[in-house]
Amino acid sequence: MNFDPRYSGRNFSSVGTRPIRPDGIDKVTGRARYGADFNMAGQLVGRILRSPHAHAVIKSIDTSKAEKLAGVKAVITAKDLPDLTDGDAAMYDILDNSMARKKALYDGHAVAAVAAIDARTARQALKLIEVEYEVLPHVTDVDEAAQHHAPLINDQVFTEGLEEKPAKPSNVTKRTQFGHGDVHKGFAQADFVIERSFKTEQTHQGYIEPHACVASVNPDGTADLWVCTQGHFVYRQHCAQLLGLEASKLRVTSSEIGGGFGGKTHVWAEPVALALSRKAGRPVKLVMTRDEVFRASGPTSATSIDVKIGANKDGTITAAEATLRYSCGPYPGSWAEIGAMTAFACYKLENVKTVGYEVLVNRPKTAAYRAPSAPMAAFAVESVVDELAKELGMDAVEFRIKNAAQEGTRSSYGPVYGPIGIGPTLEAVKSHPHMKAPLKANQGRGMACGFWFNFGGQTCTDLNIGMDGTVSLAVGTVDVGGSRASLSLVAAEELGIDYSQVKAIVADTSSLGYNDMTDGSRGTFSSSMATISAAGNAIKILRERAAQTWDIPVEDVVWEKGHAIAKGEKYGNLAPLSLKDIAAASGKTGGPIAGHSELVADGAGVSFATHICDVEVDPETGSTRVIRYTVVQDAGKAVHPTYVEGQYQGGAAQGIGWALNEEYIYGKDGRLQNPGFLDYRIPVCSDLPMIDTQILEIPNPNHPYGVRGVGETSIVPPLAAIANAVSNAVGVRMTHIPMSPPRILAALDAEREG
Amino acid sequence: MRYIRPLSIEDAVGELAKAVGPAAILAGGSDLLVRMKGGFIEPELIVDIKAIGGLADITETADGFRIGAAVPCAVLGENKALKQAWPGVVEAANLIGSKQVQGRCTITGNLCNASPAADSVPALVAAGAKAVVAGPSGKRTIAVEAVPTGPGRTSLAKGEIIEAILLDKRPDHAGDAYLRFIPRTEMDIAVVSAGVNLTLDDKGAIKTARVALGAAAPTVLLVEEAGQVLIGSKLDEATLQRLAKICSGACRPIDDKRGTIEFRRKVAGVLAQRAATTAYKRAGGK
Amino acid sequence: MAGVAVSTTINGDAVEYLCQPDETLLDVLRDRLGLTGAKEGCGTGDCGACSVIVDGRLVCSCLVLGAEAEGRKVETIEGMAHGDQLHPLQQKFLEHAALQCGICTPGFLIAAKDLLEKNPSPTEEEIRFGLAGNLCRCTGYDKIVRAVQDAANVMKGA
Amino acid sequence: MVEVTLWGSLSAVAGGKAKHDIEAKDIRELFRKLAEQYPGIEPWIDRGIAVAIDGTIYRDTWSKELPPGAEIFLLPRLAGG
Repeated sequence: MNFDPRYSGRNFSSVGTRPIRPDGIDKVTGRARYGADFNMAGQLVGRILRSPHAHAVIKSIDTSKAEKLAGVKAVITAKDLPDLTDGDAAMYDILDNSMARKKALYDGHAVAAVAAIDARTARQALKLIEVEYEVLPHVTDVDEAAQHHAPLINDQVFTEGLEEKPAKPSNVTKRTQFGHGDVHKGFAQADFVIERSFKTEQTHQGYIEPHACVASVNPDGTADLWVCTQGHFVYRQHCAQLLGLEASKLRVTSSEIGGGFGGKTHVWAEPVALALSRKAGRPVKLVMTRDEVFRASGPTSATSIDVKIGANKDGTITAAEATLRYSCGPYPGSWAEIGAMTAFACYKLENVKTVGYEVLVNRPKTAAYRAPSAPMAAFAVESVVDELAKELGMDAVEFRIKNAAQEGTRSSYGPVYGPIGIGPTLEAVKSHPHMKAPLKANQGRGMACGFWFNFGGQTCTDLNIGMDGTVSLAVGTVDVGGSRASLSLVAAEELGIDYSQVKAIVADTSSLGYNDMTDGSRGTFSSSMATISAAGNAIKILRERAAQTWDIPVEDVVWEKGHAIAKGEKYGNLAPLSLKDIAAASGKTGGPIAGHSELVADGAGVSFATHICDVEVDPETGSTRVIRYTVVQDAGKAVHPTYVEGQYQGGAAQGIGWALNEEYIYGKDGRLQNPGFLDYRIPVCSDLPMIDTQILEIPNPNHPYGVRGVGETSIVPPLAAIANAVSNAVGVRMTHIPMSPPRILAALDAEREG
Repeated sequence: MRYIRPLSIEDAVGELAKAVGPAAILAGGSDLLVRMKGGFIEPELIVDIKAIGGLADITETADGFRIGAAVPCAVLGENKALKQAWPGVVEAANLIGSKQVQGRCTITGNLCNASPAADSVPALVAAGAKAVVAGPSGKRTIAVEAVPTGPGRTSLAKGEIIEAILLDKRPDHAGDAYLRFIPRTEMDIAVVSAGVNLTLDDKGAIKTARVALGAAAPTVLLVEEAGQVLIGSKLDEATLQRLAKICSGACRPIDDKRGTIEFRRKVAGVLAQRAATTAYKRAGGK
Repeated sequence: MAGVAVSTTINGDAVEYLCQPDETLLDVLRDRLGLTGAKEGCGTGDCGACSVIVDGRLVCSCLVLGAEAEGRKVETIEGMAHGDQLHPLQQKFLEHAALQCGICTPGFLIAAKDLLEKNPSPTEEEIRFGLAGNLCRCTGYDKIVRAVQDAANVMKGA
Repeated sequence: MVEVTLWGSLSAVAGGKAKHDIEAKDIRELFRKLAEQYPGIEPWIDRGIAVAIDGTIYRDTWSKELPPGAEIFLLPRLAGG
């Protein structure tokens, strides 16, 4: 790979404009096809039987009655998904989560599945499956699960990362630690120390489209999977491995995706659909109900976090420490680890220490949710930072500016930062008119900062030039929020043609090389790099064809503004050849013209955001309304600014929901009480104000345009920004998210009673 | 399973009376279809009552208003006379679900679903509304609070259908109001709610008063003591305080996913005060 | 179980179908008639992704039985554009980037169309409350509200 | 020779030491030599280790050269949303 990813500070003609997205008309006319919008001939309906118990041994499953029901074509249990994971513990967990093998580990865990000629028959068949359970004690609370007397979820788990291997198994799977300096020394130097404990409840990504797929397995081992996913190549690898298929014979097509936010980075029902199809010998469509999405996909962690920060009188933080306990569901994960890495990433700290504990609970397997693990850590840290500023008598923004990380600062998770945007976002907030707007009674203003790493990863694109000079761009990252528009802009920019001449599509797994999951805000960052590279390769061919046409050396041909130009006075009479001209002649100059690229897009730029939020609290009911909201975030470079704004606004809205009302509520029986949009309360249109955005562009040195990711950071500050605003409005420090009306009213009453 | 759409109330009653398996009445379907989807009921017979003459109409009579059982709540909001006479009832009906749901749901269905948190029911109870019940042995008219007997249970016998809700004609100086508490601004089920209906004398003192609470007990709660405390007052601060205390005390709420006992008790009082204040203003009080 | 024969009008066209008594209008549209523009986000009337208009009333098609459509007029997203002429709301949703993943978009467009037909000059608050029955998880609603405001202005001028 | 810093938990399986001097020209060689010296690191490499070179995080480019004098920091390879 000869691709040079370094930032070049060039001027743009297409990048930075705001054209209409290429998939737009299909989406406003109802023609776009999502996971559940696809059908195959002879297709059956798949349905999954789920455990009603939070923790139970599966003693036996009798499927004979279901199999005899007219119209039932296949019934499967874990026996039909034999363990082919060959010691790969992470894959085994995925297998066990797809279909429980020995124990049901949470309310909603799949235990059997059927494929039948219609939904009614499939539903009836589920009722005929007899499962004998031995119900075990369960634990759903992260703090309770970490106690040594808690019911054990997996007796083979011994806490990793301790100095000595523990003698007894535990629900705590791993301890991780980050930091530098000496916090004891730092706290000793502090004039003020604030220490507090926080809890956040489990939330769900809440994408409006339930998981859906159509699976078709043929007797010769070839198979097709149509599915809504954030990573069809990863789904192919996982499904092929779990089903014993050859990866190249399993073609996975990514449908339009109706939201993911990290929740569609993981296979759930897809291996089940394939197993059903294999057994039935017919295609199977499997669509989760909303109830199943909540009970049995991958929500985020519930957490319990202790934070201690000390500062001296001049406002310099002398030490910062946090202990973070994150729930993982019933399988090991690394969620507290990410929380421990991100917690203090915004600050320049001499002495910092974070410790994370991963905790197993009888809840669904935790999956990524937009900057996973960072919002909870930021909530705890930014609440204490605000409180410390008050204690010091300093303005909350000034205090943060004084302690903000900058280029050359050693980050709290280890490496030294390059050019970063935390300082600029704080300066922008400081001078933002929102900070000076008047407030009324019971209203309060809060602000908070957030950090996310952003990722790159393996990426492959194909750029094909048609004979008419139009360009099709096939990418392998999934378009979750307008990336086909931004990548078309990149192709147009590189080739020097108009945006309207490019059409980007998401290619299936048989049409393009491997691409990593579209996660970590990597879609536009990675695929733009690959597109720039592919366009470069196509331009090389275009130049060769022009040279051939002119019969001159290719070294004398340059590519400028969509044209091949013969460079040098001796070629004065050669009129430039447009891309269209060269494409039209391509049949006689060597055939089709294309540019391919495969690369690892590494070097993603970290990103920071600072949010401002005004709330109004009804002191008689504890009801909180967000009345004004502003997002300031570093994009590196906004390729399509409108969709960048959209990411900022969407992340903020999800954070607002998380802060105020969203939570998984489990009963004493370990069953989820609110698996629906009625009682899992995501914000509705009338709950929110307009969400103002300000895009900063501090170039990432490792991307030709300076692009950083933009998708995730915006969900990190809202929890803390709202908690700080509530505190400023009514004088209570909320330490439990969500800050639902009963919690706020109870806190206000406690305050009033003194 | 059978779906029928009878044209007369007699046919509907007849079909329901002779149904062998579980039977369900379909008007707006916003509760029925959700329960069917969740597998909570599998009716053998669905009786769609929307084609029955008169059931889809609101009629103004000499005695007041007759709201057919199949009238969607959205239509209540579009009826100017009803809205003027009973603004509290109409605002309660227009709080149920979304615009989409209001295009289908009915106050009769809301009543018969027998949820303690039903939005329109406290407002109807405060308003002294009556239900016209048609059944195999003829028709009878009962107070709406006599319909729900517990969560999901009603006093209706097999074969009985509520065909209309009756609201009285309004005297001068009358006003009603309904308020509920929800965590969001829309789309939620009431955590707790209050309906207040007042009439005033010529001097602006409260002459009659009915106060009803929702989601505060297994069924809608008519708090007679709360009505009594309002009578004779001009809704001064002391009276409002007493009202809140009585309402909070009358609650027999539960802890659940939507709220706590303490929260419901406290907010029931707050909402009763606020609803009383609105009703008083609507009645012309100052 | 006896099927129900239904004659109805969908997007101006006479349509006949046979459905089961417990089948929803959404199931009929999607699975029997191939009109997959209406989406099932919840199946319980809480998300609005399946919004359609029946006899001039905005409803969730997941809360209507297929059998109930007999003799009615049903409007779906597939009938919103006139030939190649997009409805102003569709055009403004594109221009304002009022959609990201797009799964909620058909429901929002139908609900917004109903809103503007009943209230051609809504305030921001009226738009927000009028569209509260439609969940969007991507946009934070900002660009949706702006698109509806802009479309309302265009439609008033037309 | 480059100086490599391991994050807290990884140093536990590398003799309890956070800083290591290693003769390696690129990430591949670094991982190989670390694993030779501390076999306990191998499962961590299989699960994924990212390498920050002067603050830029590389997750998959094992051919990335390690410039002399650069700050090399090992981190867990993370999941995103």
